[in-house]
Amino acid sequence: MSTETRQQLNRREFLSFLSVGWITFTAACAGLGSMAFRFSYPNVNFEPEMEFLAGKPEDYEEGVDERWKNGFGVWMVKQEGKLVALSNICTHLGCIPSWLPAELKFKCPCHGSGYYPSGINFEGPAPRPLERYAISLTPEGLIKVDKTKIFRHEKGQWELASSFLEV
Amino acid sequence: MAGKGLVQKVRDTQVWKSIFRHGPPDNARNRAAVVAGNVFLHLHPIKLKKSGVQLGYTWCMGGLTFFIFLALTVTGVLLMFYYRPTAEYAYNDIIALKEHVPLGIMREIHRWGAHAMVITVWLHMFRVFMTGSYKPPREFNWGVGVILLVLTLLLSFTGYLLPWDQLAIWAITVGSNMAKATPFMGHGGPGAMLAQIGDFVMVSDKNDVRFQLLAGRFVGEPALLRFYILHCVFIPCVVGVLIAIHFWRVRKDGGISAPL
Amino acid sequence: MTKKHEPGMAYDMKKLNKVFAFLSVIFLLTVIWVFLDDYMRPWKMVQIEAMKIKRGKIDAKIKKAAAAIDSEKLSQLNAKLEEGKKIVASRKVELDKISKALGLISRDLKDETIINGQLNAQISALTFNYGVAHANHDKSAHSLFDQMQVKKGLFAKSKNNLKTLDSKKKVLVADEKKLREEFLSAERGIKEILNTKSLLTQAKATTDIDPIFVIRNAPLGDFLDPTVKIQQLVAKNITDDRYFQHVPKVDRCTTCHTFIDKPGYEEQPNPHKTHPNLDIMVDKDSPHPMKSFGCTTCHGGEGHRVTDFNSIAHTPETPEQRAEWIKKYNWHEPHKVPHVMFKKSMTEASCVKCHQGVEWIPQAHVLNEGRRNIEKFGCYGCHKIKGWEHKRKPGPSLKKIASKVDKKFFKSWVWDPKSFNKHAKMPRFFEQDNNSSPEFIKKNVAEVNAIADYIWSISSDYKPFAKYSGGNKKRGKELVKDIGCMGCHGADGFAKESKKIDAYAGPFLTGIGSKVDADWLVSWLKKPSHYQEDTIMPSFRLTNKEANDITAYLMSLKNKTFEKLDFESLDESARDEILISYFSAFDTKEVAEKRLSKMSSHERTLELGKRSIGKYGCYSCHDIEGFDGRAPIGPELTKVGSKPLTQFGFGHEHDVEHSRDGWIQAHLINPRRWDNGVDKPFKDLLRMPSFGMSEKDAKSITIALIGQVGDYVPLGGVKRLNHLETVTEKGMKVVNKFNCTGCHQVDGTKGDILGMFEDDLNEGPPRLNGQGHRVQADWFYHFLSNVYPIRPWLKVRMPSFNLSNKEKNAIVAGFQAKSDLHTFEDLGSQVVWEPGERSAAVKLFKSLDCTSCHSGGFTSDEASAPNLHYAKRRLRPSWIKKWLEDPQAILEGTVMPSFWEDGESADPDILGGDPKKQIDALTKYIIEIGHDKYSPNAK
Amino acid sequence: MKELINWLAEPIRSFPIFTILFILMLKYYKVIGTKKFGWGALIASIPVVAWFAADPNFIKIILWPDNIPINILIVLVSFFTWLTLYKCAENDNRLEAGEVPVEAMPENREKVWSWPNLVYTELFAIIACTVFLIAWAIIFKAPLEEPANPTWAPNPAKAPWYFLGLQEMLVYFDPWMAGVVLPGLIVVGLIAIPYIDTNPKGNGYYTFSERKMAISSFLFGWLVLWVYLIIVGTFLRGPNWTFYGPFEFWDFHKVEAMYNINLSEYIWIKMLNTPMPGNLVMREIFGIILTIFYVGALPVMIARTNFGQKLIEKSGQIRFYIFIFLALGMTSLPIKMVLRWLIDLKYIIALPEWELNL
Repeated sequence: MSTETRQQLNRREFLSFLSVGWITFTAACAGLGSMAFRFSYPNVNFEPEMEFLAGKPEDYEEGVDERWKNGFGVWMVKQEGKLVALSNICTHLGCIPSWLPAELKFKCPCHGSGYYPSGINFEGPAPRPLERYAISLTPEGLIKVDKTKIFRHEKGQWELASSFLEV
Repeated sequence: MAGKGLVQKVRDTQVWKSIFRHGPPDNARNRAAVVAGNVFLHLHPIKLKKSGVQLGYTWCMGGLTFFIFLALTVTGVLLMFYYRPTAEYAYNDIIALKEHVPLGIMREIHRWGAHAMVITVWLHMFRVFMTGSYKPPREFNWGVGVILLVLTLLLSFTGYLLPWDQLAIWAITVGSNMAKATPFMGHGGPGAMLAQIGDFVMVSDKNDVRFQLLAGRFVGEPALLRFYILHCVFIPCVVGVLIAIHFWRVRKDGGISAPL
Repeated sequence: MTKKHEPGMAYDMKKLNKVFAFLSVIFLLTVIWVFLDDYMRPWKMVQIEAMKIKRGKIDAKIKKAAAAIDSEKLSQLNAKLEEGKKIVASRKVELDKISKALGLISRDLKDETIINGQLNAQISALTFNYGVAHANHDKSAHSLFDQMQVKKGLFAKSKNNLKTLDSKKKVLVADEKKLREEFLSAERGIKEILNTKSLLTQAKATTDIDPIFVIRNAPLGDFLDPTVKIQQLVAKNITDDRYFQHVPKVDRCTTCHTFIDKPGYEEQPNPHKTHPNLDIMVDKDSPHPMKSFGCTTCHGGEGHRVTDFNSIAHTPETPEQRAEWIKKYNWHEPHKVPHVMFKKSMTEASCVKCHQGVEWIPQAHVLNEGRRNIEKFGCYGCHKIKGWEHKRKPGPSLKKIASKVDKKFFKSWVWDPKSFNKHAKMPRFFEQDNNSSPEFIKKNVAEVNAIADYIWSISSDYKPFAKYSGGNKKRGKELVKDIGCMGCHGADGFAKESKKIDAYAGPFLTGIGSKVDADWLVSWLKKPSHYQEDTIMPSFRLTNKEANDITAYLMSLKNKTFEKLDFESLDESARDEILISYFSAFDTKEVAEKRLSKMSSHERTLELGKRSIGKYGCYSCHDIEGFDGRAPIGPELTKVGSKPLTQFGFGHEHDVEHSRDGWIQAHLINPRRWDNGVDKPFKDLLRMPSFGMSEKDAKSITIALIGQVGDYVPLGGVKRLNHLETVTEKGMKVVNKFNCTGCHQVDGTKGDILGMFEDDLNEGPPRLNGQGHRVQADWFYHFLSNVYPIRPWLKVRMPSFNLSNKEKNAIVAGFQAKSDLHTFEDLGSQVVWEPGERSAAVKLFKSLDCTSCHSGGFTSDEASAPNLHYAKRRLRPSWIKKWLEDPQAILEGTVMPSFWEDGESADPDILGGDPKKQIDALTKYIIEIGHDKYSPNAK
Repeated sequence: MKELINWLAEPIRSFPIFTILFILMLKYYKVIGTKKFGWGALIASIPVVAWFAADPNFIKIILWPDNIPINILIVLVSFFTWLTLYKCAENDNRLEAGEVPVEAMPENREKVWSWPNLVYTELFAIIACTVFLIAWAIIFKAPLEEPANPTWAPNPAKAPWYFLGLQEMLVYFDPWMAGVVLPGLIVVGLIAIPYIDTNPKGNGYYTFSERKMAISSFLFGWLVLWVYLIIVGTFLRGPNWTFYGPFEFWDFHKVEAMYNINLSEYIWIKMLNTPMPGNLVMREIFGIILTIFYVGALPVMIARTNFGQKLIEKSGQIRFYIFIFLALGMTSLPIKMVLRWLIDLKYIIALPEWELNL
């Protein structure tokens, strides 16, 4: 064996051990890093429930339904084949409007903002329509309302799929 | 005469000599020894160009930033004795500092100091830029400085939540909602909806960067704890390390800048 | 050969690289290990198992749903759908036109919306500016106002445009729908038919183990949104005691007990089983929904832990289960755990935590039994238990005992009460495991003698006020049977022996002749309170003759064997020895002996008697002069369920289960067993007497006791009684104290005496179902003080109880509250007749022949129903109506006939045959004819 | 007069004014950078400040404890800006005269002992700073509002003052731009400065004439885009983030006539008068083209100009493109501001469906 080939062999050997060392070392360090990353996502949390099951679509009649207003702060509104979960917080200063069935509108008692059943503002100081919450159907056929996801009309989000339920 | 004799006597004791290896700094040798022989002072060079000590030139903003950082560390550690980062107690503990804790003014000093540090660090950057001190060989140190500036803002920002009042949670809510909009990594940011397989939303409010930051979907008690740890332990440690690098590089890159 | 290194190198670089590579590989493997270690959790497998079970269920449902689909109709609809498609396709031109028009409209709408929005914004700003200007009397206000008006005009116009466009759009959309109707209706139909199945199929998809499932639940990837995850319930109103603080209870049991609240999994083995009795527990509509009560609130255990089967502190019910668990789950005795889970059969113990201040807890059968047993055995006499503090002492007063029994009887009784009376409640102190050696027996005999002497020395004089003058034994026995003595007492030869816990509220009478003398008994029977003021024994208003007859009978009930027993007399040396041990507690033996020597023999005996009463705690159950206010002898049991296990002395009893309930149960059955194998001086022996308890009794008491925990439940979590419930509870406490239920049936609970009237319940004591509604409060109160026979045909007698005013009120109010009634009701005593109503009522009264039974005051026939003349002040009109309507609904088996069965009138001619009118009229009539008197004897 | 100032303070006017003042400042820095001007400005500002402070609305917002740092910032920034200009002017005059900068004068290059020269200087600064902090802490209490209430948001809900520049950007950009991309660009841009700026002059001494380009772009970003926006965000934004002049009462009900329209709506409906295409990309195609032009084509076009050629010559292609890209990022803000003010433009690209609004 010539010295040259021996040197080459050595070099190959040298490279392989060193590279195995560095590669595994880097991988292990990355693993430790991801440990810290995964650690930062808790497995359970104690946040209040922002989702609730709101019965079946058949339970709702055309118009505004107030059964979830107390407790969850949601109006279920069925109109033109769409069921939506409307927030009951006035977009003006955060008061709670009331539903006036005779006049077919939501009226905020604080500063008189008025909204159509659709949630669109039409009178008073309210700057924008009421917000919608995400609504979907569970496999069991129940309506699930998720208050963590908000859909705003003025942002064009009322066209998005989970802002309403076809019924 | 007697006084002088006494001072001299003290200076001659073994204890004194074991601590201070040099005589009074009134001659060249001792002036060098003071700086070189003291762990704190030896951050400085033994001699430097005259321009480096002129306030009109340096504004002393970097030094003040470091000093305020130290002051904040001390006051911050003291405040930790009275402060519990829980939703039940945080606010009451701040009230306690305000109302009955002896020298609770520590909180004011800490808070205003934090603001002052933001200002001094900005002005420090302003000065360094104006004197062109980021130019070679100091490019790297400028980068370290920029990161320190960002960390200063983050330190202040994380501390903002701790009083647990309206000001705190809404400022942090506004701030952390930005994280929600991070492209691809926040559920309200562009690209988040691309990461979706069937019904399975991969980037949602339960797992995006904001959740990681707040340990929750909104600013709640876990966020308070997380910000507390970031504020008191994590970021200060990083800042400490970076400050060491920053100072070391100032010395290695030729001291306070001056015309070449 | 030594290796050559490069100059300046201590090691060969190649070697360093090899070591580096080796260490790095190990490092990497360790990191992988740590991830896997964190990832592998036993509950994950349980949840996957649950998924499979659920999948099986859904599959079955899908099959059912598929079978339910009408395939014929479906194929028809499919054909229609195809057809519809074609039809719609043929209308392409029209549809295109519409969609184009729609596009234009949407453009115009958008345009108009923008204009409208701009105007709206301008108007809002102008309105504000105008308002500010106007308020500040600014000159610009006027021009601002004009501008605003102009804009408002434009806005109104634009709004109108919007509405027009909108309605146009609606028309177009409707048109489009109409054009597509054939297709759409078929589609709808198909969707409707397949709806159930498709929903189920979707549900099934959630149990798929597919790549998405794997990604979501992969190590490290499971931060995204895992489907296999820890489930938890946070009970805000129930806390765990962390000693510095109470923290809301967190239960994660549902992580493994997946279907606990879902009906349909009853047949699954645990942990996948549905909880039994969802109507009262767990279900969200039950009184104890899982979400607000958690699991460990009742079951105990460490509900927040999920590491493995053991961390929760599951407790096996039986040794077999224990063996099974050890095999299956590697189960081990929980240690260093604050709350071990209750055994399954002992879960009822927890009810007490929240249901406080009530006698019985609905549906907690074993627990109630335990609480009844505590009451029966009088545990609360010697042990303070919160909630039982103000009960009567369980035993009779001994203040006048010398005049009731003779000393020999007393001693033999104390030595072994059961030898006299098998139902004796007095427990046995002597000849137990730890005091049966001859030496101890001798000392015990000395103690009993001394106790008797002491009691006799302080017993106050009592002279019976009546003299026994001889009577008829047979008649006496008849009376005892008829007037209702057996409501509280028992005796051989009467009704079957009771198995009920609270039977024999009074003593068992067999042998009574050997216990008391005839004179005492006659006076006692005639007026029990003469001997003991606060007795619960009522007076039956007996005539002298009756009392003598009963006495004659009772005195014939002798216990000959007991009479023959002789009690050993006091051994003076034993007495002195015991006394010396008392005296030398603080002094030297010499001093003690000196002190003893100064006392006469009689003094010594009395001293020992007094000390022995204190030692055995006789005063805890009996009133004894001079011991009033002494603390009870036993340890307090209020928080015994939280007493650390280490504080229970198990002695050398290794076969007793090492748990709280194991100890308590063993202790109740044989309280002295802990002294076994321990050498103790006489004075330090365990003193808890033996109650001769069965295992069942002991277990029920154990359950009631281990529920006595120190946990504090916040107000929001405890069962708070409403006003009516509180009043009911107060009343029922009195009812229980006087054992009313010994005779009467009160809404479900009934006494054994009714067993004697099995043939005809109407011959027995009246049943008090709905009593609170039946009678007027005033009358009830009056009746309790002045009993009179309402039902003259009954032989059984309502006795006169020695009730305080407060107690009477409590009973009356309690019954009222039980019937959901408040104190005031319009009793309708002023009768106002409708025209013609009265004559109809009279007619009805006659035609229904009411007086044939209710003859009192109408005919001289023997009455078999209460006198109607006293109904006015006794019954509530609303109850009368209810009663008339359907007596059987109120009292099953009553002889009162139903005249308006199934809402049909018996006499269609009166008042148009309207049952309601007839009943009203009759009620008014009954009130009208009523006397304004509580009872025949009242003024 | 107050109304005039209120009116002028509105960003639509104050931003151009501020920009013009900034340009004037750089142009006449030698005039400004004199002691005479400094004293003059200081003396002149006293009555102005006094007059401002006499207004109850103004003094209220100025003395709100959390705004104190910004007052200090304004004072310090003004002073130090003047100081740099003074130093620059001094050195530039010397350089023009063929002399060395002050810092390079032999007497300033002389080496001196750290002890006591530097150590004492630092000590004095520290003492002064400590005194200042303690006094500040005594005079102004740290703010503490009602306890945290997640169900009720104060209006306005403001971020800490040093982020108010970013929050002000939110008026013009969506959060992903204003809160993530632009701040990211700022940090990256700052770090990149030493690598882009290859001008060897002006290292270690104040000078404007030798590094006009670097200083003017930095100062524009620092003074106009950062400090100015913070001032606006702090002092001039009230409830609902509505603009309030310095002398204006924060009336909750104030409404601005603001109705913004997307570029796509402008083009499809207002200009082409056709329905908007259903396809999202088609709908926003103009905005997309414009954006691609701005970040893709514009740098190339600038590279072709004389100015670009010169820069490339000096620093090379890569540096040039990075610089231009960062500069365009910086200018995107004023561009968007101007578009908003001029044509009520809401989004250039409006894709709320993808959360991608620009």
